Formats: sequence, structure tokens, C-alpha cells
Amino acid sequence: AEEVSTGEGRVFAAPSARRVARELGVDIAAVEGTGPSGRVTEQDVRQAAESGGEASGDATDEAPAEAEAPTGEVGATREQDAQPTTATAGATGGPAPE
Amino acid sequence: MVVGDISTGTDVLVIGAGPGGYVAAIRAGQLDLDVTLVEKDAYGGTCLNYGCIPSKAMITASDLAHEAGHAEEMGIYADPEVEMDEMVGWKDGVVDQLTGGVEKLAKANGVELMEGRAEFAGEDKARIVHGGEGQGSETVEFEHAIVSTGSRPIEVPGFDFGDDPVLDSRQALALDEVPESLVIVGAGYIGMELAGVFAKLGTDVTVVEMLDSVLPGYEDDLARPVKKKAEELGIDFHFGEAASGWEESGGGITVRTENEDGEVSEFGAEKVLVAVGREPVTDTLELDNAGVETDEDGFIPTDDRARTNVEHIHAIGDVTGEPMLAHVASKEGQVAAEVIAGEPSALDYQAVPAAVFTDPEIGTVGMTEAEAEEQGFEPAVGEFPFNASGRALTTGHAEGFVRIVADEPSGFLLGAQIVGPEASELIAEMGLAIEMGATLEDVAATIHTHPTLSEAVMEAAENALGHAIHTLNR
Amino acid sequence: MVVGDISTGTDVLVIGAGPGGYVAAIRAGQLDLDVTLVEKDAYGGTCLNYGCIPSKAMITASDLAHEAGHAEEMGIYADPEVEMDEMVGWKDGVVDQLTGGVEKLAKANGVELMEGRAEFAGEDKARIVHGGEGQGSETVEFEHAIVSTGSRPIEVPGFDFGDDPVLDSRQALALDEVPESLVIVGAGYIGMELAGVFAKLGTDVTVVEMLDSVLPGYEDDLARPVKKKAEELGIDFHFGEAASGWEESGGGITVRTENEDGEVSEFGAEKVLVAVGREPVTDTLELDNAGVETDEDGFIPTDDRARTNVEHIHAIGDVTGEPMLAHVASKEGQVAAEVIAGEPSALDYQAVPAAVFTDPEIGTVGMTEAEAEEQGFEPAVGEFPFNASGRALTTGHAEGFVRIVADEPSGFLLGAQIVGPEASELIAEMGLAIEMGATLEDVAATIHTHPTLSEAVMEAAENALGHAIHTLNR
Ligand SMILES: Cc1cc2nc3c(=O)[nH]c(=O)nc-3n(C[C@H](O)[C@H](O)[C@H](O)COP(=O)(O)OP(=O)(O)OC[C@H]3O[C@@H](n4cnc5c(N)ncnc54)[C@H](O)[C@@H]3O)c2cc1C
Ligand SMILES: Cc1cc2nc3c(=O)[nH]c(=O)nc-3n(C[C@H](O)[C@H](O)[C@H](O)COP(=O)(O)OP(=O)(O)OC[C@H]3O[C@@H](n4cnc5c(N)ncnc54)[C@H](O)[C@@H]3O)c2cc1C
Repeated sequence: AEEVSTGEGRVFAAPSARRVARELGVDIAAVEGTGPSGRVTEQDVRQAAESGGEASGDATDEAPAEAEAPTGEVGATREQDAQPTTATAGATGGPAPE
Repeated sequence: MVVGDISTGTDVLVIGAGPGGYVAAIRAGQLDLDVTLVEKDAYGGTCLNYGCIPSKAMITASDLAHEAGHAEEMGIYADPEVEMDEMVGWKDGVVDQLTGGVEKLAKANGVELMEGRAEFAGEDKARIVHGGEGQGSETVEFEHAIVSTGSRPIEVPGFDFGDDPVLDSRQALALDEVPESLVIVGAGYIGMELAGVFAKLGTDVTVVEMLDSVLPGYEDDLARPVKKKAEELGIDFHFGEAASGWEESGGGITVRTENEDGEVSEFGAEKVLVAVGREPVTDTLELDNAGVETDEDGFIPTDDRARTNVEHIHAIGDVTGEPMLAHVASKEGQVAAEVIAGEPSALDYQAVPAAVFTDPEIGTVGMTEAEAEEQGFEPAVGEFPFNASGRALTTGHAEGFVRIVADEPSGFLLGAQIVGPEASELIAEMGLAIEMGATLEDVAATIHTHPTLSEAVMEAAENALGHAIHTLNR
Repeated sequence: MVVGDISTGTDVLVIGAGPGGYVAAIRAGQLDLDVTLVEKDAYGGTCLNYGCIPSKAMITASDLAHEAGHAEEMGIYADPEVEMDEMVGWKDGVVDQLTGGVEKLAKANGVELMEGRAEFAGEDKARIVHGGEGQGSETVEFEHAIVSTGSRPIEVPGFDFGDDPVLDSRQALALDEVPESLVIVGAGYIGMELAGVFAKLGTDVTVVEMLDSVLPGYEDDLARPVKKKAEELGIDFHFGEAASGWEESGGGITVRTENEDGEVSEFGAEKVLVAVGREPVTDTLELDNAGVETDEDGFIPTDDRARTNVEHIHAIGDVTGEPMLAHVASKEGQVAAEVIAGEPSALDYQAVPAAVFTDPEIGTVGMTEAEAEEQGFEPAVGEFPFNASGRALTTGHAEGFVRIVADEPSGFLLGAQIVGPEASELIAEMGLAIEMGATLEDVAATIHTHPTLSEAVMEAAENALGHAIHTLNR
């Protein structure tokens, strides 16, 4: 993955990924993003937590890290990273409205 | 213009300048392809000239006239008069501005414009038959072609659009007087949009529909508020009735319908508008000469690169079948141009939004709850009614709701259905959310401006998660 | 109600039931906390009773009256009469429906409601002074407190809101007659929204502003269409003028202003509305008793968990300073409740959307181009003007534009600025995009319904990428 943009260490990650980072005590700014342009995904955060070492005391001070079990797998063909950015082959048109 | 048969060449020949064709041509021009766009009638196609744009212009104008006359509740007393010819003239001005823009943009992007009707003369050439008497024709050789000839209204046997009191949607949008009464055959989106326009302008409207509800194909609870409001406007519905013919009677006409049991009903009116669906314009294209296949209804099947069975000939838009929507045509046009230019482009979108501009509006994108179940998801569903929305109440339009459908275990959004004020705009955020792979939590956690209608989307997501603030949670 | 000083206890005491406090209380209730919400005036606070909701209701109603009277272009001829007392009555009905809803929702979520004014009596107790004569007071002991006492309009020396012709926004929204003429002191968003309301209802409006433009704080090209439209409505602007006093004269009043050089100007009017900003309501809270600190302007500083310097006392909403917006108050309320419940919640949003409900509307979220540069990004900027939008033209409102700001190397969206029709709604999609970490390509590749205003957002993204269809690319 590419570098995350440099402006003031801003992290590009969805609210759900940011919440998981707080929950797991991961400093999301230190997580390497694998999404488009280096976007940090929830999966990246969970991986960082598993590989340890990213925990920052600050983020956990009152956050009971009783994470919901990682849901991980998502139904059928949908992945959080399957945004329009990946305009390669494959999928046919989405479900068409009536 | 040159008379006689001359011959030119082009990288890409685009046939038809609707929202499919002109977008394909502009995009091809941007990608430095040598592109020729041929159109037999008017730049912008059905959508800009006779469809989307004229209908929405008339909807806004008739809404304003109606609302102003019905706002006593707000302390506003008015009795608006409508000059139909001026309203239609205003609408025509809007159309001219947009179609003029299309022509300018095509040229600015290096697109060669050609007027005439195209028909295939082989796998890699087409004949362009020019309009006027003695204008002749010319042959264009192409490396790639994009067929974007669109659709036209289906005629119901016995109702000839050439006869004066029988109108198609295009003619209905160009009347210079408000008809006293109108029978509309078909309660699909075009019929229902126009029923609203005329009812608001004071026409006595009767809608007859073969199926058993308005807006067939939409979920019942989405269609219900539209029917309710239509009835409040005085629109008279007759379901399970198939139009079978008409005749002059007195100053107007009588429209005959038949139900399942063969029982005949009669409805008197000044005119009859037939809006029962649209069929592809493929019959005059000589597709056989190029070897392009169509299905039994005349539509051209295509793959996810917008290719027909003939590899270098693409087809886009209405001519390829449902969903027959302008924005789908444009997306397909863009992809066709990119594929021709060798880019790794494909029709890989997750969901297609659609809007019905009735009162209230409907906006949908992605899956319904039932569809999600069919596809093996465990749907979590959240709703928010507009009568709990501060913004909706302040606009005086608080009917309807937002519904959001997600996959329960993962939280990923699968679809949304909205009926209510600005549903056509609110659905945009849901479309982006689905394309982005957003979860319910992502939508719920995003700050939405107060007071806006789009807060309803956030509240519906919170409702699905079980912690809505402004509704009781299911 | 019990007379005398009794004492009760609660997990969470929420002081003030505006959009900050009532949301905090409801969320705390949902999280099974024992919560007491105390309010001295009206459920819903400033926003529902005197601010967001009443102003938006009056904006819609005055818009409709004005538009109907100015739609000759569309062939609509009307001369609406407005009964101001009925319009205000309708507005009050909307407010009642919403505030009643808040009360119901609070109760349904297990919130204990208490009427009275709270003041701190220590680090973990507050005295609630009940309203009426001899109603006494009671003491509530708490584990946690959330201060959400909001803000009130700043008085300009010489303009006492107690004097009849001097109005604050609340009083201006409750007039039962349309004033013939009105001087508005302050061209911020509240002043400009109300200037539009009254101008559209027929009042002769003069706006005096100390700074040199309308909507200070917004970029020039966003404010310009608002000023232009206001001038078309006949609003008279005087910049660089500080209001210094008023006096009765004839049937009305004369408002005096002074410019930088000390030159005095005079403006005659029936009434004067002062809208120069808002100050925190912290002076009657006895914050000292709890050890809670305020800054020099009286605002309460907080951290990203909405905590004050006293760990178990939170503060949210207007009382914590800019941005003083209802949706920020609500978000902070939600976070405060979750933090108290031990959840890993924080104010970690990327961007706060804001809307100004002028004509045309303004919607903004995230960074401007200049801000992005300051913060070390290399901004890519794309624009789309509404006069190239089919939907905008069909509504008769095609002024303004969408601007989108992204980081050029990565494509990540950083901000958006919109001025034009429904800008307050269109900004929602941009807010979600920024929260999600979407790129320009993500927005550009998402299919947007035709014809809608939200297509403009997609086109602006395409413009930033250099391949817009409906504008020439920069
Ligand atoms: C009343 C009405 C309202 C509608 N409202 C909406 C709406 O709100 N939103 C929406 O998404 N869709 C709407 N639609 C549908 C929309 O108009 C179509 O989906 C869209 O126009 C399809 O675009 P297209 O480019 O495929 O074809 P078209 O727009 O039909 O364009 C095809 C063009 O090809 C030309 N042509 C045909 N044959 C030849 C030939 N042999 N040689 C040269 N030129 C040829 C035609 O003259 C035409 O200009 C509406 C339709 C109608 C009738
Ligand atoms: C005319 C106008 C238009 C506005 N339009 C918008 C808009 O469109 N969008 C937007 O986002 N914002 C708008 N605002 C701003 C918005 O109203 C505030 O940002 C919002 O109300 C702040 O919420 P809050 O909960 O912090 O405070 P408030 O809403 O001010 O609520 C505070 C409550 O605390 C009560 N209180 C105070 N002290 C005590 C005490 N000691 N004990 C008990 N109760 C107490 C008060 O009675 C009040 O009910 C507008 C404001 C005005 C004036």
C-alpha cells in the first residue's frame, strides 16, 4: 500500500475502523493501510492488534477492550474494500432496480 | 452538406446522441479517440428533449402553482393562474439551454457531429441517411461502434399516437392548454409523474392500470403514500383494467377498458395519454448487416464491458433493456468509451439508484429486505419516518420514510428505499455508502447537519443498530 | 411538586434539554444509566423552540409566498397574501409537535425529567431551583454531570432586548405582523437568514454589519450569490458600520451606526433586530462550586471525550464554544453519554458539516482549498456550476456551484463547499465521503440518479480528476 497522505498525520479510515482501533487500543495513526491510497481498513486495525505492539495506553484508559468477536467474514461477495476504485474486470452490474 | 454518397472513416462511431451516446462520445473524445456522433433528431435524445428534463420542469412548475394555492395552513392565501403555453415555453427554454450545452461540449471535446439516421452496412461500416429531401447519404467506416439508439413508447393496439386525442408522454409535455380531463393508461412512473402534473394544473385525471397497484415493481409501502396523495389530488384509479379502444363522443372521447372477466368499462375525457412502457429502437438499424444479435423483444444483450456479441460493437442505454434510466445509459457510455480506449473499465457498480418524481418522491438503491434475504443475507432493517424529522415538518412535507437495509452480521449496507421529500436527492448518500462498503455504524457515526432531511438517513441507520435517538427502536 | 429542599441521587445529571442535553440524556438512558434531565424553560432548547426549527419553518413559508408571486417566467400568476399571525401559528405548531416528541422520547428511554434551574452546590451535587413562586428547590447528587446550558444572543450596548422595538432572533420569529421596515444589525448566518424571511414577506430590510461582507467566515465566492440574491430582494447593505444606539422618531425608530472613522449614519425603521453572535450560558451555574473552569469568554473547554477539567463533569454544545451548531451539540451529547457508560467513544470525526439556510443555501464540510494548503496537503479542486445542472434548471434555481477539495497525490477528499439549491442536503454525501476516507474516484465512479442536484457532486469530482462530462475541465 502507498503512504497515507501527509497532511498533519491525518488518518483516512472509516468511522467503524476508527472505533475498532479505540476498542482494541490500537494507535490507528501507526497502522499501515491496505485500502485504496493507503486507507486504513477495519481489517488492517485488527491485524495490527493481533501483531501487537501498537497498543497506546492513552486510547484504552477507560475503554474496556471487550471487543465484539471480530466479525471478519462478510456475506457473499462484499468486501469493505471493494469500492469503485478497483475498476478491473469481473462483476457484472449490481442488482438492478425494477 | 454534400449530396450523394461519400465515404469517411472514424475510430468510433456513436449512433444516437441521448445520455448514453453523447456521454460515450465526449468520453471517447477526452481519451483522444477520433469519434463521430450521429443523431437523427435532437441532441440529448429522449431524456433531455422529451423525457427526464421536460417532465421534471413541468413537475416543479405545477407543484409551485398547486402549493401556493394550498398553503392556507401556513397563512398564505393565493389563487394562482397558470398560462400553460408560457409554462411549456419556459420548459422548452430549459431544454434548449441543455441541448445547446450538449452540442457545445461534444464539439469542445473533439467530437465530430453528424446529422442523419445511421444503419449498418456491414461489420465495419454504416450508412448515414441525411434528413431532408435530396440530402442523400454517406458511408462511415469505423473501427468501433456504439449503438445508443434508445427507446420509444409502446403503442397499445387501438391507440395510435398519430391520432389527435391520443398522446404519448412527449406530446403530453407539449400541450398548450391544460386539458379539462385526461385518461392515463398505465400507472408506471411516467404515468404517475404526469398524472400529478395535470392534477395539480386542474385537470380531471383518471388512471387505468392493468395490474393491481400504482408503480408496479416498487414495494407496497413505498407506493402507498404516492397513491394516497394522488387520491387527495382527486385522481381516480381503476386497477385490473386493460385499455381496449377509444372513440369520439360529444366534445371529447370515450376510452374503453376491459377487466380480466371481459367486463367493459368506459371513461370519458378530453384526451388519453398512453404510458405503458418503452421498446428499443433497433428496427431501422439493419443490425443484421453487422451481425449484432437482439433478444426476442428487440433489446441488444451486452456484457460487463458494454459489448454486443460482435466484439468491436458496443451497445448502451435503453436499447440494452432494463433498467432504462438515463444515468445507467451515461455510465454504460462512459465504460464503452473507456473499454474502446483500452482502459480496464467495467460495469462493476454495486447498485443503481433510481428515482420517481411523484409527490412524494421515491428514491431507491440496491436491495430491498426481501431481495437481501433471497441473496442469502440476514438483513438488519432500520426506518425513520419523516413526520419525526424537524426539517420535514418545517417544509410542510412530512409524509413517507427512509428505510435502510444492511447485512446484520457485518453491518454492510445493502440497499435503501426512501419515499418522501427530496427522496431523489437523499438516495445519493446511500448510493455512495453502498459503493464504499460502508456499514450501518459508518452512516450512523457521520455527523449530519441539523435540521436537514438527510438526518433521516442517519437515524434509520441508528434505528437498525437499535439506538436511534428520535424514534423508538424496534 | 414538593416544596422545600429535598435530596435525590442520580448516575447522570444533564443540565439543559437542548439538542445537546436531550440527546445525551436519551443515549444515557439507552445505555441503562440512571439519568435526570433538568430544564428551566422548554424541552428542545434554543434549537427547537427559538432557533433552527422556527427559522427554517419561516424560511420555507416565506419562500413559498415569494416564489409564487414571482413565477411569471413559468407562466404562473399569483399575488399571495400572507397572514403573519397564522404563519407564526403554523410554525408554533411544528415546534410543539417536535418538543412534545422530545419529551416523550426522553421518558420512553427512561429519562427522569425535572423542571427548574440547576446550579452546582459542589463537585457532586447541584441545587435545582424550581420555577414558580414558593416552589422551592431540591438537591440532586450525581456521579456524573453533563453541562448543556447552551447560549444566548449577545446584547449590543445601547440595544436592550427588553425594549419593544429591539428584537433578538427569538422575538423576530414570533412577530404577529410583518414589520414595514427592519434594520438588522449583523450579517452573520442568523441575520442573513432572517433578512431573507422578512424581505420575502415584504419588509423593507436594511442590514448593517461591522465587518466588510455578508457571512464573515465563509469564502467570498460562497457569500457572493447570497448577497446578490439579497440585493435583488431589495435588501440594503451597509458594511463597516457598528450599531451604536437607537431612538424613537415619528412612528418608528432611528438606528445610529458609526464607521471606523467615527462618522455617524442613521437608518429609520419600525424595528431593529440584533444578531451579532451568541454567548455561553454559564454565569448562573455556580461552576466554581464544582471547580469547573471556563475560558475568558465564559465557554467551558473540553477534551475529545467531552470532559471538562473535572473528570466526571462533561460539557457539550454551545456552552463549549464554536462551532455552535445543533448537530455538534448532539454528537457531543452522544459521546458524553457513551464515555460515562464506559464505551470507547470519542469525538474523532473528520469533518463537521454546516449549513446556512439563505437563498441560495450554503453547505460546507471539511477543509477549504486554503485550509488544505495550510495543513500541508496539495489540493486538487473540482467545481461544477448549477447552471449546467439539468435538475437545477428545471427547478428554476440554478445559481451557485459545488466545489470539492481533495488531496491530489492520494485523491482523498478533504472538504466541499456548496452554494445553491438544497446545498444543506447535498453536503451530506460529502460528509459521509470524508468520514469514509473516500477518494475523488470513488465519488466520480458512483452512479448518481438523473436528473438530480447531487449529480453536481459527482461532476465536481470528475472535474477535479480532469474528465468531467458536463463542464470543460480545468
Ligand atoms: C417522460 C419520460 C420521463 C423520464 N424520466 C426519467 C428520469 O427522471 N430519470 C431517468 O433516469 N430516466 C428517465 N426517463 C428515461 C430516459 O429518458 C432514458 O432512459 C434515456 O433517455 C435513455 O438514454 P439513451 O441514450 O439510451 O436513449 P435516448 O435518450 O432515447 O436517445 C437515443 C437517441 O438516438 C437517436 N437515434 C435513434 N435511432 C437512430 C439512428 N438509427 N440513427 C441516428 N440516431 C438515432 C434518437 O433520435 C435519440 O436522440 C424518462 C423517459 C420519459 C419518456
Ligand atoms: C435563530 C437561530 C437559528 C439557528 N439555526 C441553526 C441551524 O439551522 N442549524 C444549527 O445547527 N444550529 C442553529 N442554531 C444554533 C443552535 O440553536 C444551537 O447550536 C443549539 O441549540 C445548541 O444546543 P445546546 O443543547 O448546546 O443548547 P441550547 O439549545 O441553547 O439548550 C440549552 C438549554 O439549557 C437550558 N438551561 C440553561 N441554563 C440552565 C440551567 N442552569 N438549568 C436548567 N436548564 C438550563 C436552556 O433553557 C435551554 O433549553 C440556530 C440558533 C438560532 C438562535
